[in-house]
Amino acid sequence: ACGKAGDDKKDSAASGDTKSIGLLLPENASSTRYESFDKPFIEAKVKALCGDCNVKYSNAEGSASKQKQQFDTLIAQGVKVIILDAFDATSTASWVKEAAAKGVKVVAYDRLATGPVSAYVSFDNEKVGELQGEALVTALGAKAADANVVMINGDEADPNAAYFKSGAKKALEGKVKKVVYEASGEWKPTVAGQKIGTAITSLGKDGFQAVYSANDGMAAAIITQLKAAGINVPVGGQDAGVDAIQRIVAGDQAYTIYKAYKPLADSAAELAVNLLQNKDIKSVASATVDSPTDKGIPAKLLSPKVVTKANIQDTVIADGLYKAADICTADYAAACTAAGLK
Amino acid sequence: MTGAPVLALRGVSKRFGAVQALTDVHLEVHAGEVVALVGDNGAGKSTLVKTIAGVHPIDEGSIEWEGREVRINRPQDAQGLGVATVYQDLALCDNLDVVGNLFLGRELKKYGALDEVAMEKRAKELLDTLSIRIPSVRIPIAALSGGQRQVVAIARALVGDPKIVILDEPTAALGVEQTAQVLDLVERLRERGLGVILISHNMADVKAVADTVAVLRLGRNNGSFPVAGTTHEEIISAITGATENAVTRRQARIAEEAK
Amino acid sequence: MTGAPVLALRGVSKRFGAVQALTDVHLEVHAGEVVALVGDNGAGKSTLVKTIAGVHPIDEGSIEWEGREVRINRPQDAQGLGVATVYQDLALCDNLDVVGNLFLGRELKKYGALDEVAMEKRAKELLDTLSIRIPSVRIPIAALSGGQRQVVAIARALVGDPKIVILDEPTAALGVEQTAQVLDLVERLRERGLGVILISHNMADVKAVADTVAVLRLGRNNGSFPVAGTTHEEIISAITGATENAVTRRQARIAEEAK
Amino acid sequence: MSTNQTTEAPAPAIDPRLMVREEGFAGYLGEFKRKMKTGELGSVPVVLGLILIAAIFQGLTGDFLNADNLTNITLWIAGPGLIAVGIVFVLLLGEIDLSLGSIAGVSAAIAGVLSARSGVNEWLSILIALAAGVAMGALHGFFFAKIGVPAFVVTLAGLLAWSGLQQFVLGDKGTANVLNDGVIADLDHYFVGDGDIAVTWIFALAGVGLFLAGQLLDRRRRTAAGLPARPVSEIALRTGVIGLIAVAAASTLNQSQGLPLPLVIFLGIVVITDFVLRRTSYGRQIFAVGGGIEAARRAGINVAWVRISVFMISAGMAALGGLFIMSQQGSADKALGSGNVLMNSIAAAVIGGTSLFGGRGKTWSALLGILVIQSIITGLDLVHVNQSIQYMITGAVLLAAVVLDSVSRRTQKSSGRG
Amino acid sequence: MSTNQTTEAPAPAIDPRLMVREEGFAGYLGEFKRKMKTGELGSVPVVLGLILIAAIFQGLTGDFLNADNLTNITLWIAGPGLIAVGIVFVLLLGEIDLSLGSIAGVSAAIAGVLSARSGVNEWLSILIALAAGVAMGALHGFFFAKIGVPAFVVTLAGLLAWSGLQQFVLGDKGTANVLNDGVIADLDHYFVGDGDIAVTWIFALAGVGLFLAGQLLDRRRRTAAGLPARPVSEIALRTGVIGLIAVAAASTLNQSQGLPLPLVIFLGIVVITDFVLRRTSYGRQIFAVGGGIEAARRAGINVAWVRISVFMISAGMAALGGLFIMSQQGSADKALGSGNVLMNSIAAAVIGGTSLFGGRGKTWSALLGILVIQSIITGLDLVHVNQSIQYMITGAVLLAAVVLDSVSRRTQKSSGRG
Ligand SMILES: Nc1ncnc2c1ncn2[C@@H]1O[C@H](COP(=O)(O)OP(=O)(O)OP(=O)(O)O)[C@@H](O)[C@H]1O
Ligand SMILES: Nc1ncnc2c1ncn2[C@@H]1O[C@H](COP(=O)(O)OP(=O)(O)OP(=O)(O)O)[C@@H](O)[C@H]1O
Ligand SMILES: O[C@@H]1[C@@H](O)[C@H](O)OC[C@H]1O
Ligand SMILES: [Mg+2]
Ligand SMILES: [Mg+2]
Repeated sequence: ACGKAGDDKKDSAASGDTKSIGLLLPENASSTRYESFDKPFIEAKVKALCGDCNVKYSNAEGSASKQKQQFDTLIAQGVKVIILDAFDATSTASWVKEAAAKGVKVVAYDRLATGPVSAYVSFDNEKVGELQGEALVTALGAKAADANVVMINGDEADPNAAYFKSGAKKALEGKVKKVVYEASGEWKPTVAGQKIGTAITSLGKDGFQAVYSANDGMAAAIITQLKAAGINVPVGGQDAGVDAIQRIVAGDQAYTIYKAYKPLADSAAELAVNLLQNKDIKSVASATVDSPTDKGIPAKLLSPKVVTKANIQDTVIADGLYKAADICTADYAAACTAAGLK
Repeated sequence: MTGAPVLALRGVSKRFGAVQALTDVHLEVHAGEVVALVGDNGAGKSTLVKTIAGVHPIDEGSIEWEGREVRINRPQDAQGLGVATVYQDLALCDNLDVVGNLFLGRELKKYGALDEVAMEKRAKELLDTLSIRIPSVRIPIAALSGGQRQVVAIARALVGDPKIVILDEPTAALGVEQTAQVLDLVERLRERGLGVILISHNMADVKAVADTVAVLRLGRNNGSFPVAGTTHEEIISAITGATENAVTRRQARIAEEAK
Repeated sequence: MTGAPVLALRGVSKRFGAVQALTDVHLEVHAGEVVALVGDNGAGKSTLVKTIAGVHPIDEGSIEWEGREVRINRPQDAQGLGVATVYQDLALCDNLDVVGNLFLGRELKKYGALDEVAMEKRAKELLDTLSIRIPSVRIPIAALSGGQRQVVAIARALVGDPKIVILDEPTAALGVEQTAQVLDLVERLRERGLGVILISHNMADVKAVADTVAVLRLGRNNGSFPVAGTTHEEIISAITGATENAVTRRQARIAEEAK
Repeated sequence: MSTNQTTEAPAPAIDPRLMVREEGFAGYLGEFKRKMKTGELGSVPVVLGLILIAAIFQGLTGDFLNADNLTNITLWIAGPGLIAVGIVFVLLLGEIDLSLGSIAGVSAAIAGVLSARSGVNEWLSILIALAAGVAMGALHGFFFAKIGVPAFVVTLAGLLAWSGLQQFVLGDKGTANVLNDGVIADLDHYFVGDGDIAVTWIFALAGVGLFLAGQLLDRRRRTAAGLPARPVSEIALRTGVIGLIAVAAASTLNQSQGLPLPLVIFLGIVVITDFVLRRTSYGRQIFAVGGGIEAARRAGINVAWVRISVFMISAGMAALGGLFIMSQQGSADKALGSGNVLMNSIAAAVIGGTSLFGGRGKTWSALLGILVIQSIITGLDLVHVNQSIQYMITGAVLLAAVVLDSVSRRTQKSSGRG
Repeated sequence: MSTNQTTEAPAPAIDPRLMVREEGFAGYLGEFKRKMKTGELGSVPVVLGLILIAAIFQGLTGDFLNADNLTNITLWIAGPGLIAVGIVFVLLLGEIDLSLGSIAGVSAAIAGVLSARSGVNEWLSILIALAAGVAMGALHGFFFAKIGVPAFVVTLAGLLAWSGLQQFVLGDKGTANVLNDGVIADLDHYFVGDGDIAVTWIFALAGVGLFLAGQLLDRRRRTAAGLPARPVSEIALRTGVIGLIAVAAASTLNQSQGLPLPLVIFLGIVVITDFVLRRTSYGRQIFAVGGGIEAARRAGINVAWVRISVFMISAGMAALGGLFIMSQQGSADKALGSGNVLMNSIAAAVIGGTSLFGGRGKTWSALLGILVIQSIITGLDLVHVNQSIQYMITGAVLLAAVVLDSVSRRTQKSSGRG
């Protein structure tokens, strides 16, 4: 043999970029959170911590294969720290290992990526489901024990959907009478709307007393269909989209789950900058978690919150997620005044 | 022929990729004149017709219409001038029925909507004059026999009000009776003062109805003759480019064998 | 003719939707015999050819091959028996070049791969015997003139080793020279002991090469004549179904005018 | 060889080979049987398929034929059905438009953002959304017809670009709610005459009456012109069948909430577009271009304009369809129009009998096809099995629905001419 | 009217209207110029487009032409590129196969579940996965060719059913990981000769040598048979261009990790399928069926078998492509093969120059087209702009890449015959 490939590689920019942080988010169609909150918050915090650092962002659009390409592209660009919200957390073991071999550090974000990640920041997705279930029980109040519930779950192709479902079931078990109808809304509002329409057909208008919707987008369609059929039962979602807050203000939707994106994003940015500058991370990620492949990963775990009409002011508005004006458009002005939002 | 020609081609050339299909071709057609355009297979007759009809714009040369130079870039241009063309490949829409094809682009209407009844009636009349029998004028073109399709294409050219009618081998697929009808038709067109360009490989038909014969050979003019006073043989040797050819050889051999 | 016919149709009928295209048709072809199949436009000639070639299976009746009854449901069946057909609509693949079309389904090979050089050489030879000039045998069929296409279709029928050759209006688009070559070809085929079915509207050609003339009229047999001893007029009146028709009328009128 | 020859009288006016149908009802039946054998049944197999699907799901769940469910189905077909109408136009040209889902999404996004966030008048918002859709279609048409880029690629580029635009328009906030009780909300929720049962009956009977009048008028004109015309018995039979369907539909709808606005609009558009395609020069031109571009061009048709306008129509229909989907789901979001929306609409057009290869089809096929598809989807939802199993069954049923049609068309396969 | 007539000598053997190219290099240049004008440039516009894309992204980011990035691109094109090769076969028939993404997904799911969860030997798992893919293709082919259901509908049903099957096979656990250092892992990660730079050079030079030998041999046979042959100068030029590309590619790859296995396999399959299509009877039959089904049928071709086999090939390629995608992402998940995978592959085939209407194309277009698409995707990933803007840019660049080709083809538009 006359030599190994890459032997004569010059020390180009590609072999070390100390000013860039990679950010990989999983999708952008089924939820508005990623590009509305996660990305801008992280960018802002990185800027604040390190003035001449920049964030190189890509979105995988729901494809593990695309995300792997974006991951490798960042490495080819010389990025040394990557914040990774894995589309499919179970498939990342080999990616992270390869990256580690090249001296690239990975912060697992939101979903716990497998492989030797340097740190993890997240909400507990099972916990999200539990909160959803509990909030639904609360919304039902005294009627809970006799209530039949319809569940419109997320897409079976999304691993998170299974956590939400099992968490919610855990919370509903024993507190409500029965889950009488269960279907996948595929994270698509139109599909969810039609599922609820057929649920009404097969159960009858009085056949159920509450609807669990795995997220807000689907809840919008479900509520539309219920209204058209003249049914008024509690419906809840997750993501705290502005449209969902509006529906909560108007009394159409019972609750949503607010994952406090800002603290989440801030912690991730801090971890990434510290890793980049070879500073300590234990101060930020004081807990530890185990993934299927690795043990004792430094972690920071945040709790999601339930948002109802009662605490809109104290959560999403207080956190600066929305201004009251965003929520109180002409169509909702009256309801806003009634709810006391400002 | 007196007066300016209705149509005149001056030095027309046309190339397809690496093939020079027409080189410096001249042609004149007067009102009330039947010009037969003859030539061997691949001589460029259909290509010439298509340049006049606007299917292929010419590369070089010019086209004059009633003495004025015109540009014919699209079929609409030719139709606007008053050129009606029956193509060798017929160019009918297989999915439309006979009536639909006959009136395509010139539909009869009533209150803005298609007047199917009037069109169907007129279609039957047109086809009757060409003595063709078609099972139904509501049958799609794809279901017709070769000759039936050809007659539909010819009838199409009569639906407007053209000044020049171009017929590219109109009787190729026709039976004896239908051929006779088409020759009659050509004569009627001449009597109405129209110019006619008739392409045919059948010398008997050419001699029967044409006034002038223009010969193309390998994409170039190879003579133009008044029909009266020119023999079969003269025309054929202009077409084949030789007095000794397969036709004469065949005739000689048959004469030989008959002995 | 002596001996059993190579091909015999017995009481064949064929229907398309609401159109009864063939009714109870009989036809026999012997080895070394040229049968001319004539009839008006839409008489059912091409339909009959297609039933023999396996394009449309027959609805009723039977087909006999060398005395045995056979079923012809697909073109492969007919080809397997030894029927080569030149269709009126040519049926060439527009996207393939001349060589590709000539050898389609019967490619020449070398070590399992196509032998393009051998095919190209053979293609040139075949086309030369039919005295057609084509700019290049590597040009796609879509770029050929009407006559050039027709010659390619005829040449196709000669690749292979058929017992019966069917030619549906083979000379319709051909020039005088090429027509003569095709008639020569038909005679050569007869000499080699093949049966030939020739469809034509040209009575002169029919009389020149056919042994027998079979007439179809409106989808039914309307007579079968030995060529020798039958006049033009007799055949034409069998075709048109009347002694008084457009052809005779036209002739009469021209005679009248000539006076 | 024998020499026998028949000399006949001069040609009769009607071709003797054309099998003329017997007069009266018996003839009608005979013709039907023949068509059944040779596979010229038109929409009959699809309708049979639809009946079969309904019967199966009714048997499995007992809920399928319930008036509320059927009303739901009529509500849900409007959006994808309108997109399918647009698809029919494009398919008639022998082309495809992959961008229609995205255009539906952009249109909804524009209408939603303008009306709900910027406070623009709702009618004006709708108008702007539709105009934007038509403009996108014009752009596709331009690149296709004038520059010569294959429609597949142009509209694939559109699919991507417009879905980017959709996200851009919706912006950070992501989703725009439909205004409460506004025009867009009504698209899905309003019942004509506020559910008055008389309105439904008037619509149904007027429709049947108009059909009958049209048929009789046509018959009179044809007879007057000496052309063969439909026998009265056949007209009676056809009117009877249509009348039956109309009465059944009306009484079912009235058992639920009355006559849904989306159904009226969708049916109205199908009727109008059907008229345009079959009874105007423009429609004839579309068929001609789809049947053979070169023949159409030589006939002097402005092929480029026909193509551009068809892409404008398809995009306009998609934009309108997007508004119906938006109304149905109560919001315009980033996912609206993505996923299976486009495929379902194309499948609807094809199942209904429109050819993918141009020149054959009608807008009624959009209605029939989308009914088949929505019935499968809704039926499976009623059965509510696992999502993965549902996918498999949907695939199988879709195939089965078309197999019936394909088998009946088999014998009819054309085999070239000559 | 004048009477002038030329009598010529008997017909010469070569048609005088065919413009014969001048001998030597000058003639080659002249021919090139003429082709440039009349738009017969073949792949040249696409290659130019590719160069343009590379130049733009290199200018924007400075990283595009970096050896690691180019190596990455060669790794990533294998999966969708193989699917695109299958698409080319289907497009040659003038048909479409919508199921290929799902088939890639099922194949990966089967291989993953068998090898990682059930402990089946990895080679056997791969074999079973591929066989399953081919079987699904055979099923599609059967319904299309024998029952007569339009391919669009059959494969749409397949798209749904097989993606249901994929989810079903993966089950509740959802994702199956690729075995560490196994065969499937190697599909993406192995570098031939473990990154020995000599191996890359040997491959590159052997390829160029074989090309040159083939050209010279062909020339000899043609000259011997008295047929026109390519001049030596032209052969030299072509070999030179190909040699240049090969050398550039080899040295770039060696700057990174050497010769990637996926590139070798993908190129190998393109070469083999190209041979099958252009140099075997079977390939000729595919073109014939795609160019005119009736003419093919009358030529005695077994049309049904050609159709079925083509759907088997496309499904087999997709199954193989699925394994490459699986290797690349490190797992088989429920979303593998969904989303844009199919559209990208179809677009690749079309951008590369394969016609959507049948009878025109080659498998090299899959390679060229997927290079264009992956370059756009990777380039935009390097630029890191907003998602919605990325969509719009992708659409625009896709369109631009094809506009170049379409404009150059414009003058060449055929206009019927006769
Ligand atoms: N679209 C085209 N592309 C390339 N070459 C063409 C095209 N159309 C015609 N040609 C060539 O131009 C020449 C003239 O063809 P044309 O059809 O005009 O002949 P023609 O005189 O009508 O012959 P025929 O009597 O056989 O119909 C032929 O050699 C043909 O191959
Ligand atoms: N596929 C088809 N569908 C319906 N009718 C058809 C079909 N093919 C042929 N016909 C009808 O059958 C009759 C016979 O047609 P055919 O093509 O056999 O006539 P032909 O004798 O070859 O006439 P020509 O001399 O004009 O070629 C015609 O009336 C034609 O309309
Ligand atoms: O926030 C949710 C996300 O976690 C899930 O994966 O996709 C749907 C979203 O609503
Ligand atoms: Mg011609
Ligand atoms: Mg015929």
